[in-house]
Amino acid sequence: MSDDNGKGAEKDIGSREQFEEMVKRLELSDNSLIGLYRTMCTIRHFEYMADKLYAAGKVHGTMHLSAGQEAVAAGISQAVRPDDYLINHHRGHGHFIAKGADINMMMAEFLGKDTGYNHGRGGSMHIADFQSNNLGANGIVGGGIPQAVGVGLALKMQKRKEICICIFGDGAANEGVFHEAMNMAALWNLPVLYICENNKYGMSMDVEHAVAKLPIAQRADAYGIPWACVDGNDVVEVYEAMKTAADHVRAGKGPYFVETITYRYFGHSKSDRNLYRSKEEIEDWKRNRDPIMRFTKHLLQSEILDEGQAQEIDTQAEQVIVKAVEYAEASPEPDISTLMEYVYA
Amino acid sequence: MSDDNGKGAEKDIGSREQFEEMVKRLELSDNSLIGLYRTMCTIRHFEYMADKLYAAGKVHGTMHLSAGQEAVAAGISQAVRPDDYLINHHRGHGHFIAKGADINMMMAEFLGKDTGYNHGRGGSMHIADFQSNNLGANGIVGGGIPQAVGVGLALKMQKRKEICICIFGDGAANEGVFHEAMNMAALWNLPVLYICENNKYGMSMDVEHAVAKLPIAQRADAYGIPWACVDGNDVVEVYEAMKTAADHVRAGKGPYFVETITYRYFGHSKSDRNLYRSKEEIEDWKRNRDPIMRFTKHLLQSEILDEGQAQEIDTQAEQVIVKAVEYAEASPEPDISTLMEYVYA
Amino acid sequence: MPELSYLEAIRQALWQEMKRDERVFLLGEDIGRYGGAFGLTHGMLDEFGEERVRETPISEATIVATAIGASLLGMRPVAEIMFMDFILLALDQMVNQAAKMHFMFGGRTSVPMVVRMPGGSGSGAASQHSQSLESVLMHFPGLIVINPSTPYDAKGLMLSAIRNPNPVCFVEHKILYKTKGEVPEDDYTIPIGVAEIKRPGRDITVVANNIMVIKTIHVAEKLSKEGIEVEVIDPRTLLPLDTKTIIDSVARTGRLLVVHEACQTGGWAGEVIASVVGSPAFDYIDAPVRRLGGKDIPIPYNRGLEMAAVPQEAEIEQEIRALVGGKI
Amino acid sequence: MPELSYLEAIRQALWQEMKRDERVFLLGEDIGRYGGAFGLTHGMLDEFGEERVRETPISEATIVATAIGASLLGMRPVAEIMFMDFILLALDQMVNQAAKMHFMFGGRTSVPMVVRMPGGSGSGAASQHSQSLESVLMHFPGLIVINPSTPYDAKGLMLSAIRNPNPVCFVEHKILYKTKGEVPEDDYTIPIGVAEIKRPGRDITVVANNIMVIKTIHVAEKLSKEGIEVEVIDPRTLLPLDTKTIIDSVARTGRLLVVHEACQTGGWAGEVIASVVGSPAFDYIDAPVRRLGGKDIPIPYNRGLEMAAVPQEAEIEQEIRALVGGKI
Ligand SMILES: Cc1ncc(C[n+]2csc(CCOP(=O)(O)OP(=O)(O)O)c2C)c(N)n1
Ligand SMILES: Cc1ncc(C[n+]2csc(CCOP(=O)(O)OP(=O)(O)O)c2C)c(N)n1
Ligand SMILES: [Mg+2]
Ligand SMILES: [Mg+2]
Repeated sequence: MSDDNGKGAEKDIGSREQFEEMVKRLELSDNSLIGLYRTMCTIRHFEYMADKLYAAGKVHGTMHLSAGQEAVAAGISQAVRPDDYLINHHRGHGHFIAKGADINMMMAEFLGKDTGYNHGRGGSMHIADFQSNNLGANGIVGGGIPQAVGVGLALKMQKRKEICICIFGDGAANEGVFHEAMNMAALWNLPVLYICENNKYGMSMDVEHAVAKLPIAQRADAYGIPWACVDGNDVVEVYEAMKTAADHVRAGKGPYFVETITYRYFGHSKSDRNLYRSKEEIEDWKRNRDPIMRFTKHLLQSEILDEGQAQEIDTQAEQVIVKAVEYAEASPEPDISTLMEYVYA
Repeated sequence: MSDDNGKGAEKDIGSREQFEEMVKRLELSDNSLIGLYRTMCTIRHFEYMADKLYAAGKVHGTMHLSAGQEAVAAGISQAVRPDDYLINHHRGHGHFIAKGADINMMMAEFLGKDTGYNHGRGGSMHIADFQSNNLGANGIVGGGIPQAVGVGLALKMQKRKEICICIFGDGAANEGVFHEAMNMAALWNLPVLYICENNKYGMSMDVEHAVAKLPIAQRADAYGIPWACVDGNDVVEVYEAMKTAADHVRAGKGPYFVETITYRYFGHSKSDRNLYRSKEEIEDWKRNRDPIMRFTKHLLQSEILDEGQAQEIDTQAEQVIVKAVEYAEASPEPDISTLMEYVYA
Repeated sequence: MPELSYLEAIRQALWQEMKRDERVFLLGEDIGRYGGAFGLTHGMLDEFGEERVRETPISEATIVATAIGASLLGMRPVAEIMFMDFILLALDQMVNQAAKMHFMFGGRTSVPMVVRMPGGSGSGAASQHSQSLESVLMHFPGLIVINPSTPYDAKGLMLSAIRNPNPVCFVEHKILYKTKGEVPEDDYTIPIGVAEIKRPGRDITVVANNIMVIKTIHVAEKLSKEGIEVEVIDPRTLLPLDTKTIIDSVARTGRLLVVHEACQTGGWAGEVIASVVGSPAFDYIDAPVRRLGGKDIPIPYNRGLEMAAVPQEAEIEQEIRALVGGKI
Repeated sequence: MPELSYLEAIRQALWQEMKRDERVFLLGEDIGRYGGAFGLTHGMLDEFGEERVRETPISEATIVATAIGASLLGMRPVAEIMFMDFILLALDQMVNQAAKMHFMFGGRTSVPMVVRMPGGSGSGAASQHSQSLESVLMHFPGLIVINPSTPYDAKGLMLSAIRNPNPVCFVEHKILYKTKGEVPEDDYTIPIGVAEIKRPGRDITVVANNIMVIKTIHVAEKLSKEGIEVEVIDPRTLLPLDTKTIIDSVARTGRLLVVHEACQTGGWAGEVIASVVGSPAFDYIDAPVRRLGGKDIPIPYNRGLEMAAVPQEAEIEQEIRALVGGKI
């Protein structure tokens, strides 16, 4: 784990009793909890590795890292079913890992290799895995929000049990399609779970300067859509909110909107100099609110894991990422002779 | 006046006392009241004449008539100042007349003549009169809503006293730009009065099937914008709401949103067969809720006008329209040699 | 063979395909009771119900996005954009999303959807309701752009469009809706990407789309009486464009004129001309290669101006005469 | 003369014009503290304040609409669309509104505004962040489309753009941002609608835009050593397009190649070619008239594929050699 673990967060995380009561109420087994932990570790390692690869000059394009936001991704995927559909946004690595994407293929795509999910055509911003109903990331902010209406509509017309999870950022909620989509999803009572991952900033604009009234989730009221706004750095709280929401949606009661408050550690993308936020703010989130650190404390406190076990899981997660890099680096580039492929189906 | 006046509306219009109390509270002089009446009569005659000209094959293009909605146009323009800016939508004749547009130039434009406001380039759907800060109608549903943000911004940057009035329909409120504009107008505290003229239908889709949660005006809550939803067929009620709203906006307190419930008598546009609504519904609105009929009753009851005077004003209004048709018909077509003009300024 | 209007032919294609394939459904504004702004879907609500003739709020971007999302799950949506001009509200979804998904996702998904959109001037609807935007759409690989000129083609191409696994822009012309022609009752398709020689001729090749095909054929019939034989080619699909048929024709006739209603500057005539003069057919060309597009102005409201803004038969005739007569 | 980068030259133009004319203001996403995605507006927030360097939510359609509304009241907004690809979200406002207002309203108003938008591939940003959409924009009368290739032109054209009473699409190229060139400190303008012969030559005319001008000049310098003299023309503004300079050149050289990064099909090369071969210059042309555009695919992420998707110097050289050598 990164070395910003374990300092001065006592006040925030709540007592052992509260945690155990919550876990019991939510019927979260030890296995599930350990799974959440493992997922978060894997995401964190993926993102730090991505940053390292970038710094080493091995990445041609851009990337949007989600370190700091791992609890959202993990909490969601624990609360929904593997065959539920996912429509994601540009900052998508974490959600894809949590949904069970093949890390090797993700890393290969990140390095633009032919063995990547998109045969090197997409890169970080367009990873998708149709076999697991992961409909992909989107480079257009907000672009997926209205597409989820179509996925929800198809699920309804096909009388299926799956639901559609649609994830986007705080900045995306200001695009016009947000409004059109909320209205139509509500009108047609579609099985769509909308999740706004509010990490406090768009590229550089803080949410207070971009959104006229907070929380963002209250906008759901305008369409009669139920909503919640939760601490996105508390994986169990995220899980609980997502479970409630997903159950509602799956029961045919129409869309639901959950906002998760979280924070990204890296800059917006490769070229960010972080001029718009203070070092202190970043440090505060890392030291006092880190989702992995908080959850680890609970797992240790409640004796679900001991330090050695926690360390081992983390090490295993790191190994998965290291192996993925080896796989990706050993993979071939797409052959230039295939340049004109995949334009038409 | 059209012959659907004066039947069976007793129950709706309220007592003489109530009316007089309201008028007094609002400091509406007899002259103002008579002005409102005259404006409504003029609009009604314009619209019936437009329909007649269309039926006679004298109109080449399309048109969107506002007969039945006159109280909204009249009420707004009484509540704002002549130099306030107006951004309008496709069903705009009434608002333009109320804002004081030259009826001759309007009619000439309607007939595509060179003497029209747009030199025959625009037609019914694009009438504008920049000299009176009337920034025009728009053929793109919702197209003007975000432009009002720019007008409001300019007014604010230029430290001016005028405000921007932006009118659109119930259907337009479902376009994405509605959301973007509300958010930005609220964020920047702009002097924009947004007015949704809810006439119950888009082209054919009734508002219950198009809007997830009613009233439409409640959507303003999502942006922290104050709002009201009023009877758009009661000109004094419209005036009151608009006055409150305009005063708020002019005081620098930011945008305001007013929805007016009203009804159009004619079909959506020239090709409408009214299959989506019943004859009875149309008749009910005409007989029992007509804005001119209701207001006339009050004026007579409160002895602001007698029958003869009311009739005379109506006849004068009709004459204005008849003269405008004469003017327009006598006007030249644009010269074909000017075809390539006005593309670049 | 039964006579149907262009509008009826498209309706028949939609109707028959909805009967045949339950994955097909319609969505758009006012397509139910109203039957769409031009009445094209009239009667379909009663036949297929609200689920499959799905009326939407006025939200063009989300109409197209809904079609995308549904197609990713195996549906076959046919969306209507009431006037082609409004596709500009949905171009991010059409171009940044639908057109690129198959490629961007490495061929692992596809987006089988059709977006119908009537374009063109002639109805007095002015600048925002009269554009011909097909030239814009054909600039985007991944899209298919279909643009029929006759009822027969309209039906056969619509059936091909719905069955095609790619996103299709199906561009109709509002003034053609009432034109009649023979249309077989049965199921037939017209291949995408194949032009048709609507009229053979030896003296000049004229390539035209939608309503300009009809106008050019009129002119060709007139000129034929004087012994000038005009070959009229209708690309039918603009993307992919059947350049071979065009180039072969020009190699025979030695002269080329391209006619379209879209604004001339940046219009698709440039594409045709560049394809021809960049090919070996260049050696066979006897005269300047010309185009006659719409005037470079927004479409005006006034009837006389509106007519003057787009090519009319007299101008087409004049251009052909000048080219054939060696006067250009 | 001081050396500035293309990016700095544009910043200097904005800066100087904001000093000179208080009606000018900037609006767009992340243009304040962040300085815009490419740092172009860096430092301007501190100099001009939040009012005139106005950061917006992520709402492209309303960014353009806000510019329209403000310009109607006499302001001179300069909006930034972070990547040109996103103009597709705002094309209704750009095309159905801004481009048509002067005409549709009978000449009684005007819309003096500039929308800056960096396009082009080369940064590994993949299909939705790498397009060259200038060919689309030039199809709309009422718009002005500017597309500079050098720092000098960028500054002079930006000053012209802001002072022009019409809506201007100012198309930048993200890979050019770092290229350097001499840029006078003082106020100068470059006329809109005037092409420049960047390099004279007798053997062939090559018309290219933005980054392709730079690549073509490299190739021309190389070929010059072998005695092949390439005339390189940079239209600088695509709409209005200076066809006269191009036609005059082709009449001299007898050969034409058009090079652009935008997808070849439907790209603006067609416009240039149609203008030339429809003119009397046709008689002077000795060889097929060719174009070299981007491949008809979305821009791929992988570096090798991305490079292969757009014209590189080797291909430009090859095309020129073939045309001059009579091999096409
Ligand atoms: C339509 C569009 N506008 C702008 C951008 C540039 N951009 C990419 S990410 C981003 C910020 C998005 O913020 P948010 O939705 O909060 O997601 P986050 O990056 O914070 O996860 C911006 C402005 C884009 N990709 N697409
Ligand atoms: C963007 C766009 N979509 C669709 C249309 C076609 N259209 C014109 S008016 C209209 C209905 C508008 O309804 P509403 O906003 O309620 O105004 P009303 O006509 O009822 O006054 C429609 C769908 C259009 N002109 N522009
Ligand atoms: Mg964010
Ligand atoms: Mg309405």
